[in-house]
Amino acid sequence: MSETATEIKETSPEKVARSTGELVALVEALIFVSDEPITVRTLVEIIDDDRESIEAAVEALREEYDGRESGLQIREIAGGWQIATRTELHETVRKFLKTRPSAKLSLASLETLAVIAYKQPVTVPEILEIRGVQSASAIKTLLEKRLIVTKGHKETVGRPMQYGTSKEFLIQFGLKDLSELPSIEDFEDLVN
Amino acid sequence: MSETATEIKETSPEKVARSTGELVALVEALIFVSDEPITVRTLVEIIDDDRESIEAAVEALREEYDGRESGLQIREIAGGWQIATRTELHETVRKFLKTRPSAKLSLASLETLAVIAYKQPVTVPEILEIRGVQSASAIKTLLEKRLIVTKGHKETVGRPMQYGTSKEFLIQFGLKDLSELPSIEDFEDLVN
Amino acid sequence: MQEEPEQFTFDFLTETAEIVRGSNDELKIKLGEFAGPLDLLLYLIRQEQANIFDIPIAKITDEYLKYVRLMKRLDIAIAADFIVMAAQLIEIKSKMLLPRDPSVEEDEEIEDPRQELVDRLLEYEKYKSAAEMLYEKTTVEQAVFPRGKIESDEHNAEISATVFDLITIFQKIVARQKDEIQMEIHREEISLADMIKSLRKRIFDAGELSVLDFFEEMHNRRELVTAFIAVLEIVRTESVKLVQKSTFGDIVLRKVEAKA
Repeated sequence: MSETATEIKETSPEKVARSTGELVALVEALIFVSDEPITVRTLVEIIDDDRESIEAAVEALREEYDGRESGLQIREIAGGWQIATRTELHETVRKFLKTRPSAKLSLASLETLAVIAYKQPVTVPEILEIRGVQSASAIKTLLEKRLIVTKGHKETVGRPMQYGTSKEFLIQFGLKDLSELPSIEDFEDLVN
Repeated sequence: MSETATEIKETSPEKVARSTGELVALVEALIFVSDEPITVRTLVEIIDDDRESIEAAVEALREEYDGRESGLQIREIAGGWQIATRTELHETVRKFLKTRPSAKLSLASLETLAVIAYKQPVTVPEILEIRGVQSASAIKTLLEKRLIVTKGHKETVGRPMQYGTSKEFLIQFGLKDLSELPSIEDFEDLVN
Repeated sequence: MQEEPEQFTFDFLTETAEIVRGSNDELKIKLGEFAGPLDLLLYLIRQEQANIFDIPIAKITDEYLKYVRLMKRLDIAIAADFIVMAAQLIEIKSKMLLPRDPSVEEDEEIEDPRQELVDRLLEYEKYKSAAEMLYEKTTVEQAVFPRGKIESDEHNAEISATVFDLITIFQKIVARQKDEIQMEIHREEISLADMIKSLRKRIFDAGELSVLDFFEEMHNRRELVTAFIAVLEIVRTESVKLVQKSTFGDIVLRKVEAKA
């Protein structure tokens, strides 16, 4: 293809000659936004320039990343190119990833939390009644994340433990107090 | 920053003195791996260095990105830092991602959003007062797009729900924080 | 409103409007663009090149009513708020025509009947400009792209859909099923265990399955409820996750690939 590129091949008239700098910038942006390692072939196709120039741009980019004291590297993997953090920094990166909020709750946990928030104080059998499925592991998760707290036993058969939301719950959901929780009625007007 | 670093400040014994280059690399790696804008506070916490040094590192990094003919930029958004592609490259990037500019908000939704952004926390009747037209479906759209959030009930007749803008709003509109919005009075001058 | 003079009542259907230019569709689009009655009023004032502090109320009212009538003719759903504004305009217009109360001193401040409307228009126009500013900001922002997915995102990605999303979809289907008149087919009631079993097989065979498609296969509400619980259960107990491609888009059940 690089041989043919220098030939006449002026099929696309809009094709503008790009400087190496421009090509490097485009290559960098495309590698950056790609979910998977991006192949030179794809780069050629998208940037619509000849393979030789693209390969040179990738090489220039790699050298640039290696040259500066960077936290990132350009690397070839599975036949494509990707940006990744430098190996030496893994300790800190891992530390960050670990602390990163699993604030994202699983669906089961979110559902259970919603039931507890709106029905508190509520017992495990009552949650089961509403959700139709066991919620034991979700409750465990929510307790671990301190989003819910125990609220004493319910004076009924078996004296089951009751649960309610915690102060942490209010903080994480940006609520001053429980009365700030929107009710179903609040959205009724919007839906119709 | 280096002044404080050389001071006694040896509270955490494991803390090792890091060169500016190392800090910049760490900051770059962390901004890159974070899936949302990362705050200086989190950077300070994870890298475990003083705030001043971290801020200087972020600044150095930003200058570096601006300095080289790069496809990427470091920018402050929604209270944190993020790496993103440069605006000028959007055509090629979009061609690769096969995305079209996402569905634009309707005029009604944009107006409603403007009222909410400037008047928050604001209720539905208050929005009606300004816009002169029912805004229920616009509010629903904005909630669905997560551009606005509920902000508790207003302690007035009927306890109407109040709305405000979300973090997603800042991200989608490229704002550091709400104070970056021009003052509403500025539009007054513009109008007359 | 009761002393409203005869000549200011309008029959929305018979009066002809002269503003028709181009095709109906074109106009329809144009009319649909008005975000509300204040928006329409501002447009008319600007068209007349009138001073907002001295609105020629009779003329503007006529124009306004023409537009509303036209909207009606073109079958554009007219928000009640447009009609309310029409009534207000007519009221202001009639007040302007009332002879001055001779008992009022010459130099005494008489409140202009238009004042309240002017204040509202000025206030509204600020937010209209702010909306334009937001539009520009989001247009610029759409030219900026964040990085693609990297490996570490996966570890964190439990579920991006909220309960609200799932419930919304569920409610939608229940409502749709309610509308459909269906032949009552007596079929064996499918148990939750069987439902989970067949769901599991389908996800693991195909790799992923649209929740919406799965729900739509159900024949009655009872089955639908069982299907819904089966989805929740399989997400909780199996290496299956819920993935939503866009807010309020379809939710897909996807097999989680075992990590080496």
